[in-house]
Parts: sequence; structure tokens; C-alpha cells
Amino acid sequence: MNIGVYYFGAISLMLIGLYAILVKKNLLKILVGLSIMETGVNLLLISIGYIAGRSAPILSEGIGPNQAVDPIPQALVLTAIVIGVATTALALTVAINLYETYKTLNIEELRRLRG
Amino acid sequence: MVMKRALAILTLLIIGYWMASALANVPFGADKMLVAQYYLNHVKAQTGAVNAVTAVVVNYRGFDTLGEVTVLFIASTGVAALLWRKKRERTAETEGSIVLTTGARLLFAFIVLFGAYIFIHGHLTPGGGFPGGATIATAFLMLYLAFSAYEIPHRSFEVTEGLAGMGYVAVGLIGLAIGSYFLFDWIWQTWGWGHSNIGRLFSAGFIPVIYTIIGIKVGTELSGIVDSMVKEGGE
Amino acid sequence: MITSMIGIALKAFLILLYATFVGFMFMGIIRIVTARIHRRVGPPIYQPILDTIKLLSKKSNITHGLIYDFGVLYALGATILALMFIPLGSISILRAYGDLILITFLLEIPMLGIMFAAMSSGNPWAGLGSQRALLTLLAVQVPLGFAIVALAEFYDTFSTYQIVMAQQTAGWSITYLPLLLAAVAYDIVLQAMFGKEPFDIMIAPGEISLGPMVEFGGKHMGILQIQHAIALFAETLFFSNIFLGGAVVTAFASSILNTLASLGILLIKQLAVLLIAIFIGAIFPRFTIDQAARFYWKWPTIIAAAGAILAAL
Amino acid sequence: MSQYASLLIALPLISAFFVPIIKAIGKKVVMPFLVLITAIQMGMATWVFNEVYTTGKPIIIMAGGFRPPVGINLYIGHFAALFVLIIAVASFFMAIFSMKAITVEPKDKYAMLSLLLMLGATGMISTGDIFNLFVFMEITAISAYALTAYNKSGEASEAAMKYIVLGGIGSSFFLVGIALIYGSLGTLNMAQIAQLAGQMNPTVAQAALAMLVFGLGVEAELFPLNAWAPDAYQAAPHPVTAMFSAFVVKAGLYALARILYLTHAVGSWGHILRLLIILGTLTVVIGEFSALRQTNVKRMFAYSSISQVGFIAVGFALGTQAGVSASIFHMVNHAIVKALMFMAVGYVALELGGVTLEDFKGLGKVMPLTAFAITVGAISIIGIPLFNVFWSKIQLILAAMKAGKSGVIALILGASLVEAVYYIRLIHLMWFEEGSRERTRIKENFVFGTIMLLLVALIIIIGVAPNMTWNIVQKASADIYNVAQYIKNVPLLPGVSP
Amino acid sequence: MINELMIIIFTPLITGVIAWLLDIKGLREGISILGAAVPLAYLIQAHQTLTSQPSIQYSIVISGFKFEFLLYHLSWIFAMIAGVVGFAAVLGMASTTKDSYEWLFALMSLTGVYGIFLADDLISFFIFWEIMTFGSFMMVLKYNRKASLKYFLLSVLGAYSMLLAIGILYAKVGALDFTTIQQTLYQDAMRGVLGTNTLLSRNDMLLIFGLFLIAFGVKAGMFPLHVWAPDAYSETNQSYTAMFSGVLSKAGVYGMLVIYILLGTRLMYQFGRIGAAPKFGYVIAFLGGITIIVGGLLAALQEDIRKLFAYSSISQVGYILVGIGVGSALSIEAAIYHAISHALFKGLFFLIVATIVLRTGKTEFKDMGGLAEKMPITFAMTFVAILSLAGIPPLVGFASKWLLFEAVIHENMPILGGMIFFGSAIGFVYLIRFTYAVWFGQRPTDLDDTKDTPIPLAIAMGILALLNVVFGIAPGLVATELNKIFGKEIIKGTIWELNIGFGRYNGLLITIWLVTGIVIAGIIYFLGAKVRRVPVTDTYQGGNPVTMEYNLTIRRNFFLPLKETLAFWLRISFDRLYQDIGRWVEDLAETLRNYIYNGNVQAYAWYLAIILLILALWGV
Repeated sequence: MNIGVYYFGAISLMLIGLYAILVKKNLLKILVGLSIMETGVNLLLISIGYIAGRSAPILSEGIGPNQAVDPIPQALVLTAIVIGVATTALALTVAINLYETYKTLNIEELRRLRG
Repeated sequence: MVMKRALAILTLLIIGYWMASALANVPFGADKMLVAQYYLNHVKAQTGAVNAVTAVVVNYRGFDTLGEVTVLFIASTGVAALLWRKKRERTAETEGSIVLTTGARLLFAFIVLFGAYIFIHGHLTPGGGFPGGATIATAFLMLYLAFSAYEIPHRSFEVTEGLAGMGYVAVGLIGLAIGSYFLFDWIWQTWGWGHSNIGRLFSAGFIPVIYTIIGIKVGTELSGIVDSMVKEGGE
Repeated sequence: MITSMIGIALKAFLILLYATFVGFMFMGIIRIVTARIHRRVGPPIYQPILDTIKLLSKKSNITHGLIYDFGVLYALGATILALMFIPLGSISILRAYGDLILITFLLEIPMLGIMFAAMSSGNPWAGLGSQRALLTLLAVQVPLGFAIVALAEFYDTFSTYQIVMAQQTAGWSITYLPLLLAAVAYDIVLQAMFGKEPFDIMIAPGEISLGPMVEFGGKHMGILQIQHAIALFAETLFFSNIFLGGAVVTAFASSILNTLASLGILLIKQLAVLLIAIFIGAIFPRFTIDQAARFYWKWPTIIAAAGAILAAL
Repeated sequence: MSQYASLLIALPLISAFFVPIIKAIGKKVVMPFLVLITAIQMGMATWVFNEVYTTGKPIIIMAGGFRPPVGINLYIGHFAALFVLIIAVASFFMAIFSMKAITVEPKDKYAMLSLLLMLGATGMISTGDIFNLFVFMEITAISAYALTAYNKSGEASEAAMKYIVLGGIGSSFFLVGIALIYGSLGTLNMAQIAQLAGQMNPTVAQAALAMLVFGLGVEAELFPLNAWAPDAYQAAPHPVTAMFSAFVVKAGLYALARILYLTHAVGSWGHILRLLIILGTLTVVIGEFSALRQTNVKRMFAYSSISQVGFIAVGFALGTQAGVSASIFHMVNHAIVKALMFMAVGYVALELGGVTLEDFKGLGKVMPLTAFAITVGAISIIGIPLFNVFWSKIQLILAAMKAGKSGVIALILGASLVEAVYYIRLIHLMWFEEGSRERTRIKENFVFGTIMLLLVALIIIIGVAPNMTWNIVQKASADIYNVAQYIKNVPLLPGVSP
Repeated sequence: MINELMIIIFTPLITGVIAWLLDIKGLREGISILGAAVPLAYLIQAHQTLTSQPSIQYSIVISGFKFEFLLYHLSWIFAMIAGVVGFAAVLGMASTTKDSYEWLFALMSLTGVYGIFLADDLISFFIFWEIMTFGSFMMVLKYNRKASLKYFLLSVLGAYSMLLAIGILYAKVGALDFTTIQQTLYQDAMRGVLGTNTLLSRNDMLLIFGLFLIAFGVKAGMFPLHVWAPDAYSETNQSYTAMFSGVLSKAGVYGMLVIYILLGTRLMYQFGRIGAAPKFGYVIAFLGGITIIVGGLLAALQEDIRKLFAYSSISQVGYILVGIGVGSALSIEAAIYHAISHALFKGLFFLIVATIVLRTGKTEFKDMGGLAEKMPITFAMTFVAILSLAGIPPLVGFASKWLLFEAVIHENMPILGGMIFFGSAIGFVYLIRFTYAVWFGQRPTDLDDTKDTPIPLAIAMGILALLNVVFGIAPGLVATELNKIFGKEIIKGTIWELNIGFGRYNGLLITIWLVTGIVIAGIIYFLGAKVRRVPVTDTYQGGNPVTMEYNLTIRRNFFLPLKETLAFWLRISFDRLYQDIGRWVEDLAETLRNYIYNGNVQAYAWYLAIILLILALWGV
């Protein structure tokens, strides 16, 4: 079951991100883990679109339709990255608000809403 | 605590193995293109753009990008809404060093110009509205780093943001009015401008128009986010 | 149509007279036999009749309201009604409708009438007495029910008259084991219904001041005595009919002779039942009410239930 | 002519961008503007609704003029038309409600966010492309994150933090699922995926379907994945909670059902259905049990809404046409009732300052109209005949029994028994118990009163005469269940198939 | 045009809603009484049509379900019970209801009951069952939460088990209306007899029967499920309880009959017979028997007047269940006869209780006493009711009890026979406990000025008392209706007489002879001397004077010895058992919630990881 280096890289990035979320206690570290996971997914999306022996899909003079790599995943990644940015921006803002009110970022203490 | 880490690693390995076994059946370098092949064959004829990715981003899957722009808009409004305080001012004490301040004053124009270049040439060279906008935002970020009192003009930035967004949708609506399809490339399809000079600046229908709009919008939004995060809120 | 009406009325009157007279004789016998057991002479046999006449002729009677009077009247009326149903040789009137369950109910209803009258008198001791009477009734009901069920299932009919006819051919009921058990249980039940010694908590002499009868006097007491007499006659008659084969004599030519003969046979059977009750009554001391209830719900119920189950198989 | 339906998406977008400019003109104009836009949206939605239901054919909007597999298409079939209308109506009511309910300052930002929330949900319901579904899901999710944290209180930020972390994981895995599908099929258009799903490699298909279902499960609040939901419902501003339970969850559920039935040709379809039924039943049971001893009424309604959503998920996972139509009917009823209940609770919180059981004591005397609205809502949720939820519950139960799931139904009926307990306690609390502190009768706002009475009337009308709604719902369920018809309706470009 | 069945079913609900909306003191009573009277009138008018055509049919399609309604002899009888007792109860409520809330829900439950009796398919049966439960529940909710919650939970448990059974039937048979289900199950039984495998397996039938038994057992107040009845019957507007216990418990009984109609042959084939009765019927009968004893004994030990009659109502329904359980045509007819008589005298009793509670405002025995002089009309009605309930010959109670005894014992069921006999005695016992505590004995001073019944209540009681007497003296009237159910002449005999071969009972004859007996006693009485009227306090007290303050009475704890004898059995209480289960479930819910939603975002992330793990393990 040989998967390319890029797939392996993408999956391990996602797992590292998930590991951080599952184990780390500090909220910021969790958010970092979240963004690592998102980059992992983006890497996976891009590497799906790669076709061996072809170059970027800019059809200037040298490259014809069947020398270009698959353009769709690159378009999707563009959107996915921006979504990642948006989520992380909002997460950080929420973290700022949390810190301002509770003066802590340890998720063990951030448990007011439970039961 | 150690038990938890071991358990986490074990679960993640199993999930990883599962995803790997799934991905193994999607061979890495193989040509799996179906719709993409159609794009590559027709991008020049139908959109006039040399850079297939930007054609896909703006023309073929324009709806995604519209959604994309809204996501960013939500992010910036959300951040502004959540960090909104009655009285906000910058609390940075130290002014940037002499090298930083003069460098900032000098480089600001060039960075903005470079950003503009990226999103204007979106249909030709790699990169488009988003990377261009981001570089512009870095220019403003540099100013924030350099000067402790500098603030971007909020009201005008928000209005430009709004106008840019409305511009994008207006372009789409004009497409609906003229070509009876929302986001229809009326410049390329109906008016037929720039058919002759594919590969040069004034080509690829309304892609450059949209990319400039997106560039400005992203630039103002990201700097807005930077601005609201940097300030300390009083009560 | 009218002549048959008068005929029935006359016959009913005759039955009533005979039943009351024999009833009082039974009360007299009870007194005499118990006295003899206690080695004393005991009053003459007609003493109860004299007492009742004395009570009825008492001048100053008191009443506690309409219900107090109506209860007593109701009790006597119900007993007379019950009497009419039980086949008396061949001359009973409502013989065709003499239904086992109907008669058992009618024999219990006078108790209700007396309780009504006693309670409406407002005397707390009367209330206490009626509570005890009701508990005895409740206790008695279980073995009585099983006995009746045994009978009904054994003969597969509810009409007393058909049971009597069946016994003429197949011999007395008590010759069959299930019905023997039922008869024994029913006899213990009779002990309470007669108000005899071990279970006479409700109308025990010692209890008079505390029993339901405390408020009764004068003609109310008289009517109750008459009711008690007729009840004695009816219960013994019912028992002898369903268990001891009743009496249907057709040997003689004229009907009068036949009826006299059957009445005679019935009288002997009734006396036998009465004597058993008297002998048991004379020996046993009085139970308290919950002892009575527990007793009734233990042995007689088991005997009767066994009888009923055997009859059902 | 039908392409103008794309205004359903364009209008809220352009007005959201317009809000900062309006704010520059006048601060107080923003909220009425929001109400105006939602009203126009409602108008358009009704026009689209009767257009689809009279002609009987779905409206296919082709963005950019390109035929489906090449361009992105919006597929407004019977289901989408119905639900876009529900979303528009719900957001219109909530816009009116937020005129008074929202006191936290940057109201213009709130207007933008709630418009975009509505946009996201409408987009999710009507899109015909998987990645576009992901983008609209993200729009809804991110505006939901922002709106949950809108109150800026400690609780709100905590709830938003949980929502973001869990939502983030869910959407990443959803994206991995899309990547796998794109990797093996080469297309993103739903109709084409349905066509080609049979030829996918089984392990990839199983993994892709599992991840898609996992991603959407977080959004559609299935059992273990809905841990964020009670906190988010409780901490969000009142109109937002009503919008959450009325249509945001429903959009997630619709997406789950749409993808489920698109990929019915995939080998492991049976497994996924069985898993979904188990998860759905667990959601119902644990949702009801957790609501039992709640002191915060809003959180109690949140749990009850979660368990009803679980019941709908079970309905979808039955795999039969009857199951699908019953769960859609339940979605419609649940949307109406929950919108009413959360609006009423919000209004109580507004007037009396709190939503604990203590505030609800003797509500019948203090705010009779709102108490009446909550009582009718509670009674219909329990499933009493002559009210609307009863009909869909009966249909769901019979569909499940027909599919041979009697054990599941026994559990669910047990759970709805528990539900009856805490709703009756609430009703008794409101009408027949005296509040600790003496409270005079509050003059209830006329506009909110009319909205609540309108919803109550709707509940009773559907309850007494469900035929009309039932026909609409059956057409809508054919739209989802009958995938062959769906593929035929979408004008796929012939040249692009493999 | 709107079919008359629809009018019968929905007039009460519509008038209830109008009455609730109008809420004008005088007007709403009028409308509601009209609402109860119209269905009764239509039913009486329907009697003629039923003589010409076998049944009146009506069907309507709502939201994908085909609802069918059918009025034939059996449902006509039950509908008439609902009509008459319902009308009387509504009349009674005219004087005891204070606000319009009660009108709406009382009439809603009446609609529910009508719907149940006229429904001809399982779904409409279930819907009206729910409407009835909900209507009666809301009546109880107003007065007491705990009682209403217990009532609602048990009846919803019943309703949902019925729904499960309907679901299983629907899944297997595919149809919902009675006729198809009956035919398919009949053919299924025939197929079973011929040896081929049947549509429904053995434990399917067991499950369906068990579920239906629970559903109808709860409503009829069968032994283990009777726990809600005492609280629910006592914690509501007492004249509504006349309808509640008189009519609504008949819905449970009708349900048992539905089991016979639908599943009878199939269950008979599946589980065979014990002696003459079908095995599944014997279960109902045995539980009914226990209900009689438990209901009766507990009734005797109650301190509250409403609770006493609630338990007595449970024990009377026990009789009906025994009748139905035995399963022979005669015993079912006897059961329905007893259902009619129970509705009549129980309705009457609860109206009496309503008057007492209305006039004295007290419900405990210890506060009452000596009301006989003050409320003569009510006492007369009570006297009739007591004679009827205790089963004293001239009244309807005896006729139906006699028929029931004969039917059960004739099927040679010794144990059941014994239980019934014991039940009839208990009838005496708690009635006299009631009469002594309320009507006779010393009257507490504060009750001296109690007035007699208001007019509407008096009329209502009059109607029921009259019916009690009429059906008692002329049992043939009811017998002819009952025979129409089975088509053939099971109970022979004229209008005055019931003749069932092995037993004959003539109402008229007995009345005549009872009257003659009392006349004879009267003659003897009047021969005696004049009578002096004495006040209640002038009694023989063995010397100590009885004064009003020192009020010697044993109204409280009247049956102390009985309580001591039964001490052992009284410790077992199903009521406490259900309460413990309820509390245990709530604690479980509490811990479950605190454990799962513990607020820690990491734990939630772990849940997601676990689900991924399950998906992974499943896939790979």
C-alpha cells in the first residue's frame, strides 16, 4: 500500500493537528492544531490534483491542454485556505474575549456551560 | 496523562491507516481529470484567460469565489463585532526603530504597487485577487508595526469593503441582466472585448475586473482585522 | 286471573304463618336445648312468642327518623321475599325463579337493612356493632361463595328446584365428596348467619349494650325478632333443600297429604341442621372479630375451595 | 426567466455588503433595512415556491452560463423551494424579533451576520455542487460562530470556542471526503457523482461517504457530535437560537440526506444507514434524558430540539420513501414549533431578565399570551393529536415500523415519554404555580404577539387539516429520494462524461 | 353533507372550544350542555336506522391515512353509555365548574371517547385515544401536578405500547382498518390450523397481545396499572369524574373487546384454551379478579370520600374484565351489561360526591356526618345508588352481577367464581362505611346549614337514578340490545325477565314480592303503639350523656380490624414501585447528562475522534 510522499505528508499533518487538539490543554495550542489540520487538508487537496510529468496550468505558449496539471483542486484550495484563515481569525478573537473575561486559557477551567 | 497520550496516538494511527488505505486507491500522479480536461481544452476559447486556475476560480466556478468573498467578509465583520468596544485606542508604547520607520515610509508604496500588480495580472500570472489583497494588507501591517499611533481610517475602509463587495455582485447581476445568467462573463461573451490579445493585459473578459475588486476588498478586510486585533479595548 | 291471584296470596299467607310459627319454635328449641346442655330447665318452647308479643305491645316507642324505621321494615320484607323463593316441598310460589345466587343474596340483605337502621340511630356503639357485623359478613362471603360455586358446577344449574329434583333421583348432595366439603363449609357459615355462639359477635347478648341492636326497643325489637325467626326457618330450609335433598313426596293420593308429608320430612331435616348449630354454639367461646375473619379465611375457605375445584373437574 | 431565482442568493449578499454604507448614512436605519431585505427575500421565495409547485419542474440556475458539470448549478427542486421559503419566513420573523431583542451595540454587524446566516442556509439547501455545498456550509458555520459569540459574555465566547473547534474538525474531514470523491470521480457536480458513484473503488467510496457523513454529522447534531449544540443554543442571542433550531440544523440534515441518497449505489450504503440509525436513536434518547432536570428553560428547549433532530435523522436513515417524506414533514413541523418556542423564551428573557424555571413560575398571569404560545408549542411537541407534530410523528413511527425497526421505535417512544414529563412540569409551572415575587401583568408587545399567534394558528391549522402540507411534503421527498429523476432533471453536458 | 357520525364525534369538541372562547358565565354552560345533548339525540335517532341497516359507515382521507368510522350495535351501546352518563356529568358540571378551562377539556375527552367507540381503523382509534387521554389529563393538571403527571405518564405509556402494537400489525398486515386486519388474522389462524407457517410468529402474537393488554389495562385500571386512578379520579372536578370513571374507563373495556374482535381467533389458535375460556382471555379475567379484590379492600380502608369511590370504580371495572376474560358469548354480554350498570351507578355516585363536596366543601370522612336530614334528595339518590352498586335485587346492579356470576360459574371457573363472590361482599362493606361516615351519626356543628343539591345536579342524578331503577326492574330492555351484538338470542326471556336456561331472574316479580313483604312488615309496625321522635343525641350511652362537643363516633379508621388482618398484604404497593422507577430514571438522566456534556471541549473532541475510530474500524 504505497501512498506518495505528499499523501503521507498531508495525512501526518492532519493527524498532528488532531493530536494537538486531543491532548493539549492550552486553548491557543488547540487553535494552532486546528490550523495545522486545515493546512494538512489543503496539502491533500493539492496533491490529489497533481499529475506526474506536467507543469502549472498556465496555458502560455509552451504548455498545451494536455501538458497542464489539474486546475480544479488549486481553485478549491484557494477557497479552502481563505476559509481556514477566516475560522482561525474568528477563533483567535473568541480566545481574546475569553481571556479578557476569564483571565485563563486552560480549557479545564473554561467549563462554565456544562450539564 | 500519559495513558491519554498513548490512547490518542493509537486512535490517530488507526484513523491514519484508514485514510491511507483509502488514498492508496487514488493513485498519486495518475491523470484523473474529467471535467478538468474540458476546462483545459476550452479555457482559452470560453474565458480568454491564460491562467486556467483563475479562469476556473472566477469564471467556471465563480459562485464558489462569491461564497469565498462572503466568508472573508463574515470573518472581518465577525472580528470587528466581537472586539468592538466603546472606546478603543492603540496601546503600543514603543515607536518602531529608526530603520523600521523610515523603511516603512519608503517601502509602503512599493508593497502596495506589487500587490496591485498581482491581482491585475491574475488572469496571466499565478496568484489573483486573494494573494494581491494579502500583500496590500501586509503593507498596512508594516505601518502598524512601525508607528505606535497609526490607525487605518475605519469608516472609509468599511465603506470600500462594502462597495467592493457590492461591485462584485453588481458585475454578476449585470451578467444576469445582459446574458440572462448570473455571473455571466458579459465582457468576454457578449461584448467580445480582448478576443484578439489573449495573453496580454486587456484580455480574459471580466476576470481582471473581478480580481481588482477582490484585491481591494481582501486588502481592506485583512487590514481591518489586523486593526481591530491590535487595539486594546477599554470598557 | 283474579282467582289465581287470590290463590297465590292465600298460599303465601299460609307459608308465612307456618314459617313464623316454626321459626319461633326453633328459637324456643335453641333456648331449651342450650339450657339442657347447661344442666338447667330453660324456658317453655313458646317463650319467644310471648317475648315478641310483649315487645310489639309496648306503649312508649322511640324512633330516630325515617331511615331507622324503614331499615327494620326493609329487613323483614327482604326475609319474607327470600322465604318465597325457597322451594317448600311442592307448595312454594316463586319456585321457578328460586336461583341459588338470588337466594344467597336475599339471605344477606336483611343484615344490610338492620345495619342501616342501627347506624341511622346515631349511637356510636351501634356504628361499632355494625362494623363488626359487616366484617363477619365479609369473612363469611368467601367460603359461602366457593360452596355455591361448587353446587352450581356440580349440578350445572342454578335453580334450587332443579337441584332438589336432581337429588331425588341421584341421592342427597352430601353423599358426593365435593358437595360434602361444600356442605361442611356452608354449615360453619350458617353458624355465623344464625348468629350462634362462636361467631355471634354482632348480636351477642353481652354486646347488646355495644352491638347494633343497642338502640332497638319496643316494636322495632319485635319486628327484628320476627325477622330472626323467619330467617332461621329460611336458612335451615335452604340448607336442607340444597344439601339434604329437600322433600318431594308423591306417594299419597291427595295433594294435601303429600304436602303435609313433605313438610314433615323437611321439618326433621331442618331440626337436624339446627341441632348441629346449637351443639357447636353451646361449646365454643366467642371469637373476636379479627380472629373470626382470620378463621373464616383459613379453614372453611380451603374446604370450600377444594370442594369447588373438585366439583369443577 | 427562471434564472432570476438566483436573486435568492444575490439579494441578501448585495444587501449585506450595502449595510456598512447604510451605517455611514444613519445608525438607526440598519435594523429596519434588515427587516425590509428579509421581507423581499420572503416575497421572492414565495414566487419561486409557487413557480416550482405549479409547473412541477425544478428550477436549475447555471452560474456563469455554463452547463452543470462545467459550471456550478443551483437545483431548486420541490424540497429546496419549500425550505427556502421556510428559511426566509423564519429569518423575517427573527429580524422583527431582533429589532428589540438585540441590545448589544454593533447592531449593523449583527444585521450583516444574520443576513449571511440566512444566505448560507439558502445556499446549502439549493446548491447542486458538493464543493459549493462545503462553501455555503462554511458561510453558515462561520456566521454561526460569530453570532454565537455576539453577546461577548464569558459564556458566549466559551460556547463559540467549542463550536469553532468541533466545527473546524468536522469541516476539515468533510473536505477530505470531497477530495477523495474528486480524486476518484473527477467531478464535483452532485448529479454526476450520483451517476458515477457505482463505479467508485469500494474502499475509497466507504471512506469518502463516511467522512462526508461525519462532517455533516457535526453540523446536523448527531449524538456524540452535538456536544457543542446545547451550549451554542443557550449562549447565542435569542433570535439567533431560533434561527439555529428552525433552519440551520435543518440545512445540515438536508445536506446529509441529499448526499446519503445520492450515493445509494455505493457498496457500504447499508452500513452507513445502520450507523446513522444507531446515532439518531442515541441522539433522541440522550437528548431527552439530559433535558429532564434542566433549570435553564432555554437549554431545556435546546436539548428537546436536538432530540427531535435525532428523530428526523432516524427517519432519513430508514432508506424508504415513506421514511424520507415523514422526516421532511417532521422538519417542517419542528421548524414552526421551535421557532415559536425559542421566540417566546427569548421574549420572556427580554421582559423578565432570565430564563430559569423560577422566572417561568406563574408566567400565565404575568405574560398570558407568551405562556399560551409556549403551552401550545409544548403540547404539539409532545405529540398530542389535533396539533401538527403529531401527524409527522405518526408517519415517522409507521415508516420505521414498516422498515422493521420496532426496537428503535420502542426506545424513541420511551424517550418521548420522558419529553412529556418535563414539558408538563413546565406547563404546570407556568399556569398553576405562584411565582415567589409578586409581578404585575406586563403589557405584551403587539407585534411579537401577532407573530406568535400566527405561528400558533399555523400549528393548529396543520394539526387539524394536514392534507395540503402532506402533499407538498410528498413531492419534496420524491425530490430527494428519487435520484434517477434528479439526474434526469439536471441538464448534464453530454461531452464531459467518462 | 357532514355525516352524522362526524356530528356525534365532533360536536362536544366544537362546543367546548366555543364555550372556552366565549367564557360568559351563563352562556357557556348552555352551549356545553347543548354540546353533550346533540350527540345523544343523534344516537337515539340512529337507533331506528340501525334496526333497518346493519351499520352507518363514513370514511375520510387525512394526511395519507384513510380514516373509517362505523356505528353498529356494539359501538352503539358503548356510545349510548358515553352519551347518557356524559350528558348527566355535563349537567352536573354546570353547577360545579368555575372557569371555562374545564369545559374545553371535559368536552374534548367526551369527543375522544365518542371517537374511540365509533372508530373503525387503528389510526383513528389511536388518535381519539390520545385526545381522550389529553383532555382528561388537562382536567386533572389544574388541580394537582403529581397526580396528573402520574396519570399522564401511565396512560401515555399505554398509548405508546398500543402504537407499537399497531406498528407491528401495520408492518406485517400492511393495512390499518379493522376489517382487513380481522380477515387477514382470521385467514392466518386458518393457515396455522392447516399446518402451514403463519404470517405472524408466536412471539409476535405474544408481543401484540401484551402491548394491547397494557394499553387497555391502564385505561380500565387493571390491577398492576390501576395506580393512577385513585389520584386522578379524586383530584379533579367531581362531576367530571362521573364521566371520567363512568365513561372513560369503558374505553379500556371497549379496547379489550377490540382485542377479541381483531385478534380473537388468532390468539385462540395460538395459545389454546383453559377449560372453556381462551388462555389469553383467562389472563384478563384473572387480572380482573385481582383488581376486584384489591380495589374493594383498598376502597374500604380509605379516609377520603373521592378516593373510596375511585377504588370502588376500579373494583367494579374488575368485574367487567372478568366477564370479558371468560370469553363465552354470554359472559361478554354480561360484561357489557355490567359496563352499562357500572356507568349508571358510578356516574350517580360521583355526582352525589360532587354535591357533597360542593355543599360541605369537605372531602375527609372525619369532618362529615349526619347529612341525611339536611340533604334528603341526595340521600334518596344515594340510597338508590347503594342498592344498585351493592347488587340488591330490584336494581340494575343485581341484574348485571347476577348475569355475570351465572356466566362465569357456568364456564366452571371456581377461582374466578370465588373472587367475584368476595367482590360482591366488599361492595356492601365500603358502601356502608361511606353511608355511616357521611349520612348517619352525629352531625358536626359547622355542617348544620348545608343546603340540598342545586337544580342541574339534581336533574342529572334523577336521570341516572331513574335509569338504574328502570333497567333493574326491566332487564329485558338491555338484554334485547345485547343480543343484537351476537345476532342470536343468547339471553332469552321477556322484557321483565332474563332467562339463560340454567337460571332465571324476573325483575318485576321480585319487586312486587319485596313490596308485599315490606307492606306486611309495615302492617305489623303500625299495629304497634305510636312512635315518639327523638333527636339524634338522645341515645342509650350506658349512662354518660352524649353532647355535641363530645362527639363520639368512629368515622375515622372505620375498618381498623380489617386493616390489621390485611397488614401483611398492604405493605406491597405498586404505587411506590412506580415512583421509585420514576426517581431512578431521573437520577440516571442526571448522571448521564453531567457525565456526557461535561463542558470540556477536549472531551467533545475525543467524542469526534471516537466516532472517526468507529468509522475507520468499520471500513478497514
